[in-house]
Amino acid sequence: MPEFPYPAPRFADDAEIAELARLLRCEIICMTHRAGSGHPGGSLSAVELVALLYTQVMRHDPADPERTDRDRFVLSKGHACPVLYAVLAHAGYFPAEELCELRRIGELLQGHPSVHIPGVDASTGSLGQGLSIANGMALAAKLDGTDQRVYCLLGDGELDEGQVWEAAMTAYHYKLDNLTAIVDRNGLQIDGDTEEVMSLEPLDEKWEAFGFHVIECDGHSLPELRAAFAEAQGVRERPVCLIADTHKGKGVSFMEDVADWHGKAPDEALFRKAIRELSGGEPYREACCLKYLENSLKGGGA
Amino acid sequence: MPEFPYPAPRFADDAEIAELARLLRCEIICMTHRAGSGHPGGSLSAVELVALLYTQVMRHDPADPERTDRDRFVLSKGHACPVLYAVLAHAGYFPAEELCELRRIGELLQGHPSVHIPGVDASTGSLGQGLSIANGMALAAKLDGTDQRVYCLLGDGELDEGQVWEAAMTAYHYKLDNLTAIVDRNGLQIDGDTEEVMSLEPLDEKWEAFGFHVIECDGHSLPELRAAFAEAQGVRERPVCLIADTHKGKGVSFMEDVADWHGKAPDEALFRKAIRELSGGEPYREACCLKYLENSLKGGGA
Amino acid sequence: MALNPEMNLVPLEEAAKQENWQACKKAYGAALLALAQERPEVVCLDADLANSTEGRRIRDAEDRAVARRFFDVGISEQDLVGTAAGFALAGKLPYANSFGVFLSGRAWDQIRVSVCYPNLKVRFGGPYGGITVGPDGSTHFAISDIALLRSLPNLNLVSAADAAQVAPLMRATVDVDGPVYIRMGRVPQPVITTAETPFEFGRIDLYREGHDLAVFATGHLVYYALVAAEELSRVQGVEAAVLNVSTIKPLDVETILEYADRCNHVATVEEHNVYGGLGGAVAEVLAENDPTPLKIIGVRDVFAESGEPDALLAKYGLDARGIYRQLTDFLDLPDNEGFSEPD
Amino acid sequence: MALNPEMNLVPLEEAAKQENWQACKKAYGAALLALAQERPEVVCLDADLANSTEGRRIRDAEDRAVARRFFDVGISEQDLVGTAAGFALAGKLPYANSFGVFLSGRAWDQIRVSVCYPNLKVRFGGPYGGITVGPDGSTHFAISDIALLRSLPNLNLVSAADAAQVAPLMRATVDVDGPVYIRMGRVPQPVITTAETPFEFGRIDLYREGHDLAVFATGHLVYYALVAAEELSRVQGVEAAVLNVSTIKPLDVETILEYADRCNHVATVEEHNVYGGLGGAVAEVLAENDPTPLKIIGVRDVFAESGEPDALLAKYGLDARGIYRQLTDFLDLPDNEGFSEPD
Ligand SMILES: Cc1ncc(C[n+]2csc(CCOP(=O)(O)OP(=O)(O)O)c2C)c(N)n1
Ligand SMILES: Cc1ncc(C[n+]2csc(CCOP(=O)(O)OP(=O)(O)O)c2C)c(N)n1
Ligand SMILES: [Mg+2]
Ligand SMILES: [Mg+2]
Repeated sequence: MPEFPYPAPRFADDAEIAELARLLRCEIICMTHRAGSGHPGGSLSAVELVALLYTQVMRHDPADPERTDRDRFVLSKGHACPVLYAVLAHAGYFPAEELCELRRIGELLQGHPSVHIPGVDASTGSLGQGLSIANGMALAAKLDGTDQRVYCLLGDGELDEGQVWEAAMTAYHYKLDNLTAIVDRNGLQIDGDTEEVMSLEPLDEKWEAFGFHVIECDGHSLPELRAAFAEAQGVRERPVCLIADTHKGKGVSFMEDVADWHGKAPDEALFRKAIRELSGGEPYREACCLKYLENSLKGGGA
Repeated sequence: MPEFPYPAPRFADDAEIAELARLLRCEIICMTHRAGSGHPGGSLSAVELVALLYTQVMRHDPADPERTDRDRFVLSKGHACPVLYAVLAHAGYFPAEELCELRRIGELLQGHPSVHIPGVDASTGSLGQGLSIANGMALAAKLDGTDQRVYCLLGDGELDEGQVWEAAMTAYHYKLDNLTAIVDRNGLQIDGDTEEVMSLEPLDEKWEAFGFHVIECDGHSLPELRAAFAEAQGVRERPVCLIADTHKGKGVSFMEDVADWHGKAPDEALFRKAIRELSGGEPYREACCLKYLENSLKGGGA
Repeated sequence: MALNPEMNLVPLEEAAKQENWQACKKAYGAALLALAQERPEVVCLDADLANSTEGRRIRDAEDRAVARRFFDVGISEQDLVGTAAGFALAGKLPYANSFGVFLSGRAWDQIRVSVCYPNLKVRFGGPYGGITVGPDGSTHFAISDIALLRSLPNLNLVSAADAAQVAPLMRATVDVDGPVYIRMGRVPQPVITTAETPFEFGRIDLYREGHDLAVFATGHLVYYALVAAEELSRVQGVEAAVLNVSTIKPLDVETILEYADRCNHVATVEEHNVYGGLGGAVAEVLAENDPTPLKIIGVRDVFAESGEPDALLAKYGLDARGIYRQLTDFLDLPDNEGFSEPD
Repeated sequence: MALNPEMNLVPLEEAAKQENWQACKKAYGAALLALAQERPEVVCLDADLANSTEGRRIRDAEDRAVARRFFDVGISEQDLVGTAAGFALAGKLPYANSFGVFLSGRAWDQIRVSVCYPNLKVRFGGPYGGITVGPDGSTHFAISDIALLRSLPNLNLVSAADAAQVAPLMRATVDVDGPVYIRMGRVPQPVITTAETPFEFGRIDLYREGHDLAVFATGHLVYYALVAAEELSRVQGVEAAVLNVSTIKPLDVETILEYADRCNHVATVEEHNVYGGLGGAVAEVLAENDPTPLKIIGVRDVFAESGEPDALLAKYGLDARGIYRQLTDFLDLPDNEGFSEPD
């Protein structure tokens, strides 16, 4: 088998990934604005996680999405697909122009992830189902004796779903040390603060009691995330749960930590404001949607 | 409202309950033998628990099963209904003769609990659903400001069902200190040892991490169970999980700790053997099914 | 022929104006609040979607005594239904809400065992029925919910034709002895019924008289069926009776047979898979009682895709034009100019 | 008329002998083991019911390389289906088993989103279909599974007429590109097919020739339908064609229409609710293509009760006598002596 183009050396430098992260945020804002719907909040909270995974952690090959020896990523919190689509487009799984057609009829990018989209490893969107799918992939890798790793990103609110705990038991029972569950601990679900809607704490103790090796870190800190993934890869005989402390809506002032930005697209004015905030250097010019929306941005100062 | 006949003073003495427990075991064996199917193993493991609950712990009135101020019992592990039916019949909810017609067409006692049977508080049999139902009852009591208590008996294998953990979160979130979840920790599910089929340990830590006050005790020791229920009633602001260490098939030598006796009725020879073992004093003569089956027992030495 | 005058419906031109459109779920929230204020036994449960199902109306009620009767169980539909069952067993009247697809499908076994088998008075608020859920896409479309619920003994299934019918429908079912599931749309939709529109639980109502064809529609597609019927009349001279099936189970067999007999051609229209839904129900009734040619109009057994609600209706042949075309095909009417102008 | 000679069936008198009865699930276990031995990509998953679903045949296989491909996920049907989806995405061919009612109903949303939407090659082994589950009672009966599964795009639903048909049916579906659900009975049942009985995925087969009535049956009720047809012939001189619907989805519409046309009267027979099952499927086909009088024979929308399988079949009118009576009613045949002697 040929070498995988990812992990890619050029992203060994955190600054590169930070730039990518800003680009992804830009795309998320553009995509949802253009679509007029979608989930910016939980996409923005997962940007560093997803950016790091797809550049420095996972072995994968955008030119051959079906390569069976690739690592896999299951976006269990499927509503956050804008961040996934953005990173896949950036890696080259499909033309970046597709991002501009998110959620439109007749177009590629569905409102929730579908395996019919190149690079998407599992169909999700009904919360709570992803970790079981990831388990199946991890078990298959064990059966085949490969060193593939499976990553599964869960929302914190999503942990209310019992299936997650069924899957957690299974992962521990089968000693799936090739599996990393990642909780995007942004503290919010739709109806509000997770602790007010349905208490999750002590969350680390829950995962520990379910047999996981738990790592906690700042989900927006690239060095911390790198260390966390390195630690995860060294754990043997048990699955890992990485609880990533994040902020929902991260990077856009008016979205940060605001539950209401869970599943709502920014209107024209707020879109401009968000882009202005995220703007600064060259990379934003690369954002596909921005180009597409250039006219609308004229005079907007982005 | 009139006083409740239960808790009944005559069962203040453990010896009385122990006798009742032996009677219930006898009925369980008779019922399942006569039915030719059913679940003796998990019924026998819960005998002391159920006997104590219905005589000394719960306020209830067999003459008026619909009294709204009664305490409630949800048999989440519905397949163990023989023990529930036996105790209900003994308390007078329906004629004991019904026990002899378990699982027969046109008769009252269904293969799994149904609210259409007097004294049965919830319909169960599809595992994992009972704790949610118990939560609803406990929440209603809180809303009405009554001091009713709700007890829910779960199988240990049943804890594999994610809905149990959904319900556990809800019970903690709403501080349901009028709710006691009881785990019949008999160590077996259908496919074998719980730790071999799907690891549950550390089980106490799981419940603790889900916010429960955990009590562990010998589920066949009446003094320990009494103390446990007393402790449970004193806990404030959080639900209680009583992990009762039990033996599946308890009281019948060849059934004890044997997974295969989960869902199988004893044939004629083993039925006689079981009854012989359980026999000894007068109470067994009270077992309804025994009377019914007297002929078949002639010469059997019971 | 025109709208049935006894039904006091809104003229279709009025109903067509987007500024008059309303979302069923909003009406649901308002009606639920009113019910909760009247009846102390009403409780409301949600699964982290109180803002979408409008259960928030109870949660955020000014009257604290009402607000106390709201319970969020987080994202756990199974627990939602089980908890509602427990409330009902304790004498409360629970309204449990979630997106239709998750309520009916994620918690199906709980609806079956915890609620239907004991025949409990639990009410389910199931908005987001059909594909007009829109851009969220296939994972969020409820196109099997009628099939799933219809197969459950004891369950009563009602479906609101528009936002104005939600409150009457809730009032009509509040005391039904057993579980009731209320199917509703997500987005603002045309309103055709009024406060004077007669309504009865279990009854199919004639909204448009006709003798050439009987169209049984449910949900907001009743409106589109009416528009299609007008066009049929205008262009083809064919008069279609249009009937609103607001109770899908138990089904008003008598009315179905009456109109099948009268019209000799029957069609059903629903935002649901063509397998097992209203079409299936009507097919069963007809085949067993009075075999009559039937056209089942719905989603043709595919996972539909993301898109705007109106675009989706058009793509899957469920807007007025799509219904019209399928009906002309069904009746073997000549190719024609129907809907040739922009609607 | 008699059994269709081309089908090489077992004579009914032979099939009637209880000592010849076999349980589908046993055949499933044996066939699964054979498949697993042949194909290294086969994996088997169970949810604490490996002894009942016969998944234990893989678990306990002597060949360690086969036994390693068994996975118990404990009592968690949702996780069962999700894990199977993951296996399929990783190139394995998973067979996931549980009692039909829990598999189809407790994990419906997982079957929908994790499996059907991506159209994965997951196979579901669903024994304990119908009410002949017996004394366990209503909570364990699968009388909605056909309705639930039929409403899912991409899903293929097959149903074994007897134990001998399980292996051919599994072989015929092993390479189907998409999910396959295999519905089976629990208890030993008459065996009517043989190794020489032709079988094809997606085809309805004629088991008994007749021109007065076409009876489409599925599962082991095919046998009872054949017995009822014999009695109809003997007592009433009515010749019923009996057809085995071993593939419920996709449905062999052509054959249904061919026999509806030939016989002018159609009946369906299934261990399932009369709403939304095989009867509903056939009703849809007939009503849309060739309206024909239909009698749907099944469980009449009730939660049935505990009892022995044969007693239940008798009570709910699904044994040969019950089918016979419902067919004579349907055809308006005179009250008669059919089945007057003990069968
Ligand atoms: C089974 C299911 N129930 C409900 C929903 C609706 N829903 C979509 S996102 C969401 C909240 C998710 O919160 P969280 O997991 O914390 O995600 P994040 O904050 O990362 O966006 C809900 C309830 C769903 N998609 N699936
Ligand atoms: C949802 C569901 N899945 C599967 C079953 C079949 N089943 C009945 S009992 C049982 C094992 C229960 O084990 P446990 O909870 O430990 O009960 P106990 O040992 O106390 O009898 C299983 C899998 C069921 N009744 N419900
Ligand atoms: Mg969150
Ligand atoms: Mg156990």
